[in-house]
Amino acid sequence: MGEQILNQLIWPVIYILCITIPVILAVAMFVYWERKVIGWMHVRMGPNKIGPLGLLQAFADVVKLLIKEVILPTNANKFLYYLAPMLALVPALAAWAVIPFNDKLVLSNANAGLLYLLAMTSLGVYGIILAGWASNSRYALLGAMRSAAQVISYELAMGLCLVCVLVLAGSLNLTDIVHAQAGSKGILDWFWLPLLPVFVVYFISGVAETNRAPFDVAEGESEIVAGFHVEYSGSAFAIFFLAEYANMILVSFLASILFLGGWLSPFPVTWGFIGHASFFWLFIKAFMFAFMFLWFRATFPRYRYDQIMRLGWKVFIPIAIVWVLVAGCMKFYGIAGA
Amino acid sequence: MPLSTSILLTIALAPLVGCLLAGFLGKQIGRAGAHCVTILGLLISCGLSFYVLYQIGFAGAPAYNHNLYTWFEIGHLNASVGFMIDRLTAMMMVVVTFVSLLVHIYTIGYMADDDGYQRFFSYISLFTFSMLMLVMSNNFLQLFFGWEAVGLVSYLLIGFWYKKPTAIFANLKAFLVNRVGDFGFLLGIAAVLYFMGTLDYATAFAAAPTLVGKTLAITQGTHWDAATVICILLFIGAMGKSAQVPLHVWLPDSMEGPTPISALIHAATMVTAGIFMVARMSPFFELSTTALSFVLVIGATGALFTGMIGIVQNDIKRVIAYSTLSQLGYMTVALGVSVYAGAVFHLMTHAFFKALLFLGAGSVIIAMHHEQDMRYMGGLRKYMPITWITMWVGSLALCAVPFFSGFYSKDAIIEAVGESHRWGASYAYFCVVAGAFVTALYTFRQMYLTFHGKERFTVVEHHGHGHHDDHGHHEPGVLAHAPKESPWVVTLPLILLAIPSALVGFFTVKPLLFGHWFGSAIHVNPANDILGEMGEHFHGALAMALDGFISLPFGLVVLAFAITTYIYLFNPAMADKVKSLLKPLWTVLDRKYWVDNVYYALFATGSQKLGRLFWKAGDTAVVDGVMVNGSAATVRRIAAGTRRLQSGYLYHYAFAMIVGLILLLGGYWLIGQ
Amino acid sequence: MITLSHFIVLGAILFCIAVAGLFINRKNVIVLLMAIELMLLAVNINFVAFSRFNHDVAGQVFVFFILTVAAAESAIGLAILVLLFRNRSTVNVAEIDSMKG
Amino acid sequence: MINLQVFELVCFYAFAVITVGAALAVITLRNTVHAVLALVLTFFSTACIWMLAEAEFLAIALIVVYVGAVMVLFLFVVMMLDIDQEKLREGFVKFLPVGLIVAVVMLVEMLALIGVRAMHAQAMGVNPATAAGQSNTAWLGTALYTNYLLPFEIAALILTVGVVVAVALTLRQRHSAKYQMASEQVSVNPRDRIRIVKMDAVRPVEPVVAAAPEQESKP
Repeated sequence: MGEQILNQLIWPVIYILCITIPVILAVAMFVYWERKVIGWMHVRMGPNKIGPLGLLQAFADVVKLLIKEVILPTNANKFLYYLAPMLALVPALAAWAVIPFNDKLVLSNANAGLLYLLAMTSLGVYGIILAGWASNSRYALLGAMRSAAQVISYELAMGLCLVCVLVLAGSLNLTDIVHAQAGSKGILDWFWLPLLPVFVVYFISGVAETNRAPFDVAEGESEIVAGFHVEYSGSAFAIFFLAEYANMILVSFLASILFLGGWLSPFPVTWGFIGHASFFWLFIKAFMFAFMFLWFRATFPRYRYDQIMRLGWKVFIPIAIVWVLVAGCMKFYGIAGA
Repeated sequence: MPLSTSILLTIALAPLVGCLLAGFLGKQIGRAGAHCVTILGLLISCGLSFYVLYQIGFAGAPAYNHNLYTWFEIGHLNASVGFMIDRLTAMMMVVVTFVSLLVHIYTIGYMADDDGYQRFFSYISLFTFSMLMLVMSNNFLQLFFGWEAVGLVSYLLIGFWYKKPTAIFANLKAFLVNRVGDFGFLLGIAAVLYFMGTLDYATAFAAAPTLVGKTLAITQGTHWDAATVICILLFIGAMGKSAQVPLHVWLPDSMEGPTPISALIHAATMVTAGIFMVARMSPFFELSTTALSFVLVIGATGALFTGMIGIVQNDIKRVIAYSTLSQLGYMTVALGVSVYAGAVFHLMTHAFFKALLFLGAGSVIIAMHHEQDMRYMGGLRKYMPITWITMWVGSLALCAVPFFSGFYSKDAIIEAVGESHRWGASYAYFCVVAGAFVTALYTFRQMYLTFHGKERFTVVEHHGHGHHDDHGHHEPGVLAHAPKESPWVVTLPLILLAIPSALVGFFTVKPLLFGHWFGSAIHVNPANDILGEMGEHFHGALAMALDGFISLPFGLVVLAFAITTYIYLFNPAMADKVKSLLKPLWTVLDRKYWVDNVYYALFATGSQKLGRLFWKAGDTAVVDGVMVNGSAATVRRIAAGTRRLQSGYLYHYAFAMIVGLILLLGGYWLIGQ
Repeated sequence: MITLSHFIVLGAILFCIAVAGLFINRKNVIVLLMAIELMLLAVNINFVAFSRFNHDVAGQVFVFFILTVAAAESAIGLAILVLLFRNRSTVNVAEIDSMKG
Repeated sequence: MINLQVFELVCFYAFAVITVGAALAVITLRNTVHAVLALVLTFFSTACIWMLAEAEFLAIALIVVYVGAVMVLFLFVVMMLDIDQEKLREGFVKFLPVGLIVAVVMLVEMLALIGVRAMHAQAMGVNPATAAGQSNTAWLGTALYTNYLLPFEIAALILTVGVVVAVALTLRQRHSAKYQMASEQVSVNPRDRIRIVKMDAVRPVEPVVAAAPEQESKP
């Protein structure tokens, strides 16, 4: 009896913690890294006061946020105002449940893992909308509307990109998808090659989906101050922050898994040590994508809102739809895919 | 040499082509174009008709009888279009196309100022085509087609001036009265089909003897002789078309149409279609003496009594119209005594001289600026000599003065009636002899009133000449210009018609009447062959004319001439005296025996009352009240109730659905128990 | 042990709640639409349950189509609602009675 | 020892209670936004119940389609329309008894029809998809793309039409907004905009003075 409780209740909780805590830590370090990178790109130093090389800056920020007062705006809907950050965070973390780090290391090797991911990412929009509405602020509501519309639009393009992947892989299971990219030629076997346009679309959609620059009109500082979370402060704001960065890291991991062969080595297996599959490869790839998020932010000017929507609906979705057909043909004629 | 099909087709279709061109392209080809194409068509048709007559009648070509086109077949019934050309047909074709051609030419002058110029030419060409189809037909169906088509054109042309209410009334009347006749005719054709099983002439005529002894039960338990029924039904059709008593009422009113039409359709050709038809059906009529007696009596009545009306008419065209009725009566009488050849002979001569008279009258009307009342004429002789002379020729022919063509045909008829022993023949003899007197009376009266005596019109010269085409004159007897002779296009046809009116009888009486020229086209029972008997006493046209001078009819004509000359030339006041003296008779004639009134009272008022009954009881009460408004009211009443259910509120509808669902579930549950 | 009845009863309860929702929220079109979605959900639960227990794929296929069509339906319904609000400035069913007989 | 079946039953009851409670909240909550969220919860817990019935694909589809898209639309509409909540609540209490009676009557009837006491003891048994050696998604997908291909395509058509209709209904041209029409700007003809006038460099001397008296002398 006790053993069963251990097996079915305690261990899963431990596993979940084993994923969420590193993710949260990663977010903290990612924030630090972002400020550093942008600083370097701006030819500045970035955070450098707290801890060696400013490494503890992120923790200092967290502490500051946690001890700040959470202000409830006048006439705000209290219940929803507090619910919204949690609704934003929960899907962001829950999505990690199906992310495989290598062959064995996965919390839930679900059959419909990809579907589950889609479902979770689609839930994220609730946090945004409710936050905007519950704040009882015009800026927040406008930001929420923009953001939600943007998220929903790019979710379509993203979903269609995923369809391309699963057409080639023939499975909704993420582990199987990675396995489907294994082969003797290393990097050339991965899906990014046959799905190159879709790969680009997917990653850009991911940037847009997380409301990151250059698609960050939802929180465009110069226009609507800070978007849906303009009224949030303290720990509530921290949670939104956490969710956003967790989502960025999630998108980076997903892009690596879906298009860049996950934990597979870019070199042919025959090349010995560096040809071995390892979750280090996954981390390297994910880090690369995460870096690109920062790079974009430091480089590109912000899109106008109608340009964003036009890009999503009139460029990405048609490309993705066409490539679904192309992928189907490639699969049918045995050019690519398992 | 047998006739070629293409020639016959050309004869029939040339007028049709002219009609279509003038009718549909009238605007494009203009007035001159319209009369050119139609007259060209008629010229071709007429010339070829003469050729056909020559071939058939004199060059010994065999009769032509072929089907050209099968319209449809239902079981054994074969409806086809075909031609049957024998001597009867050939003669009719010549008469039709010749008169029609002259009328076409005449129309150029007569209708010169009319807006419907092209339309008119189109119509008369269409008429010629229809009439040719009628006479050339080799079966009953095509005959009926032609029959109805000429009726249609007649209807259209009587109402040619469709803005004139009287014209519309007249064409409606003609149409309705003809419907009565056509109904009988259609029944007759149906009876032929019923007994013979075919509509083809040749087959039907060949099988005619089988009709003897067959009976038909029109009502339960009665036996009607089949031949009699068929013949009387067919003759009813002829009565309508040929304006026989009592279906004659439409013809005088048809004078509302333009005068060329009166000449062509209502004197020379269409109205004689009935005569032609009966002659063509002679194999049937010969089977039934009853039917022939019927024909005889009807014709004799028309010959005398309609002529009498002519005496009191003042309208120049109406006098001629009643004269036409009377002459048609003569022809019918001839048919009634089995002298078909005589009827057709009179048909031909009548066509010439009556067309001449009508066209002459038209010429007078032009000169009088569309004044038709003879009381405002007189003394026109010096203004229009050609018209005067030709009209006298036509009148003398009409009065059967010896040597003129009318004499030969009419005298033969009178003589034949005298010879006949058929039931009703003595009555008919009285009628035709008295009719000769009456004919002379109204003819001379008309001539005197029109051309002789004092001028009863005054000429007032207007400054402008713009009132020329004004049909409605302002004041009777007042003319804008002095009368003058008509243009050559009018007088030429008069002259061309005057020649046959005067001469054709003299040359053709021998072969047509006594020489069996028609051959097998006309069938006469040997027992009824009066012409044969008369032919034994015939010693040539000259002798016949000389004999005519001492005959009773001619005596009566001379008497009538004397009376009218005295009254109208020397003692004009006498006319009124006679009128007041014979006031009752005058009234009877002036009222046309009240036939129109009786018809109006009987049919028009009766049908009006019937219509009113149907309107009130059937339409207003039942259809409108019960069915239309009633159903609408019922719907409205139900809707008023159910409308309350349509509250427009969504939740009411949802409630209804839910209640229904609950009931359904409950019922299902109960059944399950 | 979960039985078929568990699902069906759940479906029935949901359906009846939706019906009650139709009645007590008779003025708010949005809630009415949501009640209808609830009804569809109840029906879908039954379909899924029967499919699962009768080993027949048709039930789930049917649910799939219902989801599809219902999504289209609510999209159009909401579009109409927006239009209605634009023109009449209300979503109150009690004020929308142009179809009154 | 935890009996798996009991665990499932407990889960079922838990989700069922959440579902029913959320559904009740949908129809009773005063605030429409809350009602929408309650409906989201209903869908969510229903999806979990479907998971228990091992209909994973539909469960996730329900979340993706309804929770992820349709209910967001609802939220959008509710938030954007300026709705007078109070007025819409009129008659709530008045119609509560009617609604309750109708619902209860119906429920009783339905339960009677189903036969609550008999409680069809049909256990879940083997998952048909597993029995066929496939995942639920593959099982459903195979059926959809083979036996139900035509309905599938018709559904696709319906969705397309739905999109078109929704756009067509709500699209409105704002006449107050000002746009740059690039095509018109490019295709403009210079002659429409400027007129080139040729003039003498020097103004000519006008002989008007001499002509004036002559005109006046005319009658």
